[in-house]
Amino acid sequence: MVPLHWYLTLSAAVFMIGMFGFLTRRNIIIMFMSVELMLNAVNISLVSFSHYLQDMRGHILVFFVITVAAAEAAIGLAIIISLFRNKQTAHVDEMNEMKG
Amino acid sequence: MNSYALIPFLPLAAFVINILFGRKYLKENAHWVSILAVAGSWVLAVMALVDVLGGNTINFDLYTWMLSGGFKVSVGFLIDQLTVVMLIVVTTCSTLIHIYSVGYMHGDSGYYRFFAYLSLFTFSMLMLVMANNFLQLYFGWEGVGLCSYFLIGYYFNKKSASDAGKKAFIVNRFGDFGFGLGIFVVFLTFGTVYYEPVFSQAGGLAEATFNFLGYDVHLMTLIALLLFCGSVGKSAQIPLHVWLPDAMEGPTPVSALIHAATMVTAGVFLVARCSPIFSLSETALMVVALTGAITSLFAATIGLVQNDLKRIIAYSTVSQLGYMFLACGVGAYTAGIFHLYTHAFFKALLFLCAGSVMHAMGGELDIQKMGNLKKYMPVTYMTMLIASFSISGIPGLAGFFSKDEILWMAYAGESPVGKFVWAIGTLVAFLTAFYSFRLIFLTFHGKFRGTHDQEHHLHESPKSMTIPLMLLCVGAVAAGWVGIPALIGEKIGVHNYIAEFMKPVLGHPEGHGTHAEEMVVMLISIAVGLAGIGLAYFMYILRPELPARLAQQLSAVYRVLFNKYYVDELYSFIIVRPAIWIAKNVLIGITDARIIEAVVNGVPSAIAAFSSGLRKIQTGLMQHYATIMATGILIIVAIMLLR
Amino acid sequence: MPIAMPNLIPVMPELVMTGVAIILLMAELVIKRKETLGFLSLISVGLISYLLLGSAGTTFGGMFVSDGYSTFFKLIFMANLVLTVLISPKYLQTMRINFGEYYALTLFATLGMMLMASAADIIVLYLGLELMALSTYVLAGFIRYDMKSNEAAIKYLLLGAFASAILLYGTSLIYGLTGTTNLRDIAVYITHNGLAKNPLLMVSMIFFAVAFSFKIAAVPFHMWAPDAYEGAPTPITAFMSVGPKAAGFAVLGRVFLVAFGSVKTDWSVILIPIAVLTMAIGNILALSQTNIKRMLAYSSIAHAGYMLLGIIAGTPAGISSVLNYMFIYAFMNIGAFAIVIMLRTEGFAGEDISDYEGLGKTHPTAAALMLVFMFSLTGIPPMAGFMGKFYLFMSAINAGYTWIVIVAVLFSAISAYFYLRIVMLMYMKEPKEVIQLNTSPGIGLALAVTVSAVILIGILPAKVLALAQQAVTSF
Amino acid sequence: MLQQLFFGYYAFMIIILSLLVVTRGNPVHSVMWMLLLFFHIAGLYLFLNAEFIAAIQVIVYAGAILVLFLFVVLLLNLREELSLRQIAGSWPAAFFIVAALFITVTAALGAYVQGPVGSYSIEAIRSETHTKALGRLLYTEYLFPFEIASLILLVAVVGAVVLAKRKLRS
Repeated sequence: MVPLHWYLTLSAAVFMIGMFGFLTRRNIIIMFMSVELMLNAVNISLVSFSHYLQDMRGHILVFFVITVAAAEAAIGLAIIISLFRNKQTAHVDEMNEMKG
Repeated sequence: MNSYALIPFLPLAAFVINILFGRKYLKENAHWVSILAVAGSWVLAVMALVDVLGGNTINFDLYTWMLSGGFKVSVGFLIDQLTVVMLIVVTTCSTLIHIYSVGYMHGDSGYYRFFAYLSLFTFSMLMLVMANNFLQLYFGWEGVGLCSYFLIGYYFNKKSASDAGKKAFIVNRFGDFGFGLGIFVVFLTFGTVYYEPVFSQAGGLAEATFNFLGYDVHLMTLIALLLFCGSVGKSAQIPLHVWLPDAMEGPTPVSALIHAATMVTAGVFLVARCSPIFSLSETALMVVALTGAITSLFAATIGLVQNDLKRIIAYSTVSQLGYMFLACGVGAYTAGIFHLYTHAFFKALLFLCAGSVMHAMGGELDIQKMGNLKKYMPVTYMTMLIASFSISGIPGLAGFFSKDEILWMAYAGESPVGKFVWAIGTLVAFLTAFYSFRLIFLTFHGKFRGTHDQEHHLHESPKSMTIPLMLLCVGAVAAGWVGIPALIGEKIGVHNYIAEFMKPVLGHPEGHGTHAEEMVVMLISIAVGLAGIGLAYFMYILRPELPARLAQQLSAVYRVLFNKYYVDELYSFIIVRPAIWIAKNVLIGITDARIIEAVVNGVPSAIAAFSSGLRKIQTGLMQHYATIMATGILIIVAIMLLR
Repeated sequence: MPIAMPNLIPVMPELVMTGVAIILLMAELVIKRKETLGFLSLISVGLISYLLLGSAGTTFGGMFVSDGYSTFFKLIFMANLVLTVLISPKYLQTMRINFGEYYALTLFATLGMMLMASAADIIVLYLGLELMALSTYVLAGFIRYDMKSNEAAIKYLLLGAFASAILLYGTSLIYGLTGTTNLRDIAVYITHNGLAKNPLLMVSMIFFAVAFSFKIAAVPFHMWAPDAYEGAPTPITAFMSVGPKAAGFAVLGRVFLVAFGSVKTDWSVILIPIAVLTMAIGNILALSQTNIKRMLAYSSIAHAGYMLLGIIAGTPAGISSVLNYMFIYAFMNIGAFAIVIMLRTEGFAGEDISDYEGLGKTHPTAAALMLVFMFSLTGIPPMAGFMGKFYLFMSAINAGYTWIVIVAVLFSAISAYFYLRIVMLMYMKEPKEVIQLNTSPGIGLALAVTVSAVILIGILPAKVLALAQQAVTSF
Repeated sequence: MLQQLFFGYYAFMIIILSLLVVTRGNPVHSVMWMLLLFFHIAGLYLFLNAEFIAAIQVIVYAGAILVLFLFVVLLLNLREELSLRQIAGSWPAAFFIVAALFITVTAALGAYVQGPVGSYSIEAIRSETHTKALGRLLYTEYLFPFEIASLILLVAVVGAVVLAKRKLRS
């Protein structure tokens, strides 16, 4: 039997790697993928909690998280496309017209 | 909701309507809205009077503005005997003066604005007298002050008018500071600002003291004196009297309504309203009595030699207000309020007559340039004459009864300074009669001394002006009949109604004197009144050259009086000029030392510099935003877990 | 297996909202005048508000609760929606983005807020939050040809997704600890099993605090707000500055006082520095702004700081004063934005603070209205903003947080500087150029509503406060 | 032991793949590594008796979302993209923050106390099959969130169309 802690630590590690990507990557699409990574980390912990608590709520929540992630990706990528049309880049550095 | 709540709000509605629609739509008809509203308030005030006469006092909260813990601020009305008297005075004078203004302000470019302010003033004054708590009183107090400020400076293109407005505003700040502090101390002491609990608990704290810098301060004396500061400012008592004569720069109806009949009496009203507090402090009462007595003498002597028609009446007002304080100070609050009530009629009448004269003379105010006006303006003459008889205390007229009541209560009351202030009061009665008739004789009798043009132009004022004069004249004659002293009343079968009426709120101390003494006091007051009139007749009708000679012989005294004891100059010397000097030299000196700059400009600019620096954190880059969020999370997690 | 029909009365307002939004989406295809859609949504708001008043109850197995608290917030959302719809059409025409989906999306966003306010289960809370957020992302990026609008949308979206991930991580931890996602069950489990001191519970709670702080734009999780507010279409800025913030407070209040009620001492330790920082950064940075939308963005950050005081107090008086303040804030803030919108004309942004110079001379009415809103935002009596602040601060003092209130008063004094600067520019400066106002009956109506609300609530605050106090008794 | 070995493999691969996703310079490579990562996560779900979740992980995440990402990545000018610096210069600071967070959170994980055990034991799920159990719950107990999720998808469709498709200037 694999202890729950292993899963939780794995989840935390993936979450933090995702966060690291979000903090450091300069390409919007990769930043987006980093967020997806964080969501996947949450899903891992939810599914493992569900398994160990013998409960279905975690699975239900994961189902919704994936749905929302899909919706978020659709909108996010649509925004990136319209951004790309105005300014031929997906680079965050170019996106500081507003600051201060 | 109680319909009496409409009393102040009708004028407020008139104000709102006039200010919103006056300029474009109402224009020449602006007065209708205001007059109807004020008349409506008058009707309701009479209904309230009937109600109170029937033995009801009404105390209700209209709505609570805020309530937090023990601190409650609400609009609430207390309608008792004192309030009702004030209501009648305010609404009656206000209505008549509104009507008078129709004629007086006719053709003025800011017609609607004038009526709007007048209505706003009426609203504030009614809020002031109807309040059932100190905060609302303060609201009304500042409200009337603000309206007064607007209306004094009504002819804002005229420098003297806007200066006078500013002066009134600044001088009143001194008084209101004390007043505000007083309300604060009331709140600290009683935990509430409502009259009812404050006054009922005041008795229990009669001996309370608190230690301030090593001195034991008597709490009630402190509160009373702080509140009295407000009175001194608003009612133009020494040393804050300087603004009232200057306030005459405003339109005459304003002088009549605000600076004679109503607003300036708010100070007296305040003392009467807080009589449960004042009565607990002998010191405070003595201060009130002496301030009143000295002011009345001081102002009356100045009035003797002034030549400006409205200023004479203004000094007369200051003097009469002093009388009222004198009454309150000897514990005769009823007499003070009674005098307030009769004074409102004859003084408003005097001002309106003055306005009528100005109207005829084309704005001329110097009585040395008038004369023989009785021929041209009989109504004005007759009414002003009656008003002057009334203020001089001629038996049977309103002023006689109230003045006599005050003098008798001063003489026979328990106040340690009673006899002294009685003597001053009697002297002032003589002076009052003298300068009042000096005014009448110089204005209406003798030969006309103005220009030919003016003489040609002389005419009686229109009906809308003379009718209020006549109505007020009725008041100046008959208003006193509700307070006929027992001495006379017993013989003709009437009571001193007003004293009985007011007894539940103000009490009615009995004089400690015999009937004979009372008779003597009364006769003396009649005698000095007649003497004053006689002297004026002698000096200005029989021997018109005498005043100039006297002025020459007593030139030192004359100059002091003519220059109003140099108080304005004194203030200019000890307050205004040093203030300007300090502003000019010291402040600039410190600015050079960059202290003020550091404090005044430095703090905002330091914050601004800090702000500009801080702005750099907001780089516009998402990773930085996320990094700061993550740092925030880390710090919070670390704090919470390592705690 | 028999399936019992759930009680639909409590969700009736939400159902109607959904229906209307879908009808709008379809009607968009046939209706050429897009303002008609706005008008339709206004009518629906009337119906929904009516339904709201009779919607009390719990349904869907305790996942959705309609109580006084949620109803009060939903009324704020309705006011927010109505005012936004009123100020939008002219702006959309001016900016040539007059698409019908705009109205449907504002409705969906509002629906998300309503679900958040009513959520008694973290799953519903999360989905409501995402519904609101996704609709708002699209609305923020609605001016597709404008780089600033794109930038606002992408920043809001990415940082919002980041915050959602944190929220979900917190959710997964609390689920693992308590085996449930129902807020009340969580509270019960925590108290019965002595979890109050568990470090993992702390971490979970912190993650919730962070995610909600993001939604209400509290420092240091506020960074998205100025950029998103500046770039978004102005009516949406107004919408975002009230709706999502109110919804954020709704869930913050419910989650922290219901689910984490037993660890109040711990979360107030977290929220106090956040509140102080929020007031400080919001007010100080607003000082040096030159763009009015950005200034109002920082101002809205600062106001979130004030409102946090009520949550920190945690007493019924504190929560009700938050509700009260949010209600007042909705009117005064949208009112100010309505003026900003009026200055926008084709080819003239009117977003620079210096554009307000001399407005008192050229457009006295607009200037007077702006003055009222600025006074109210500063908290000068008798405007409503004063009453709101007064009750907030009093509740915090009564709960024993006097020193934070002193800090709050200090920062609110600083705030006077930048609010009154606008007033000063309007009245003390000469107009540089003649500015045309882009008015419409809708904006006029919105301004009339907001200004009368600001003044009336200032003079007669008791009604709203009583409603707010009544609203918190249910929880 | 076998289980632990399996877990070891998956955990190792997931972490390595995650690191590859966030550190690769070429966005196309990142997407490809992520695809592989998602398959591994799906494998982990199977391991945890969540077949349906594993299936949608592959179908929705890998099949739909990632492909969408790939489309967009390919829209970009890759050559120019590759010439730019991909990782912010401040990455050590970010690394420190994230590492510190990881340490604190894992330290807190040590305090985990098992929550209450529910009725969906492994056997119960096996007898009903995971898909059926989840479906039944979604359409009964969780009908309400399920409907909200449908609205979210609707908003996503409408939003994507508004932002990306419509012609400018109506």
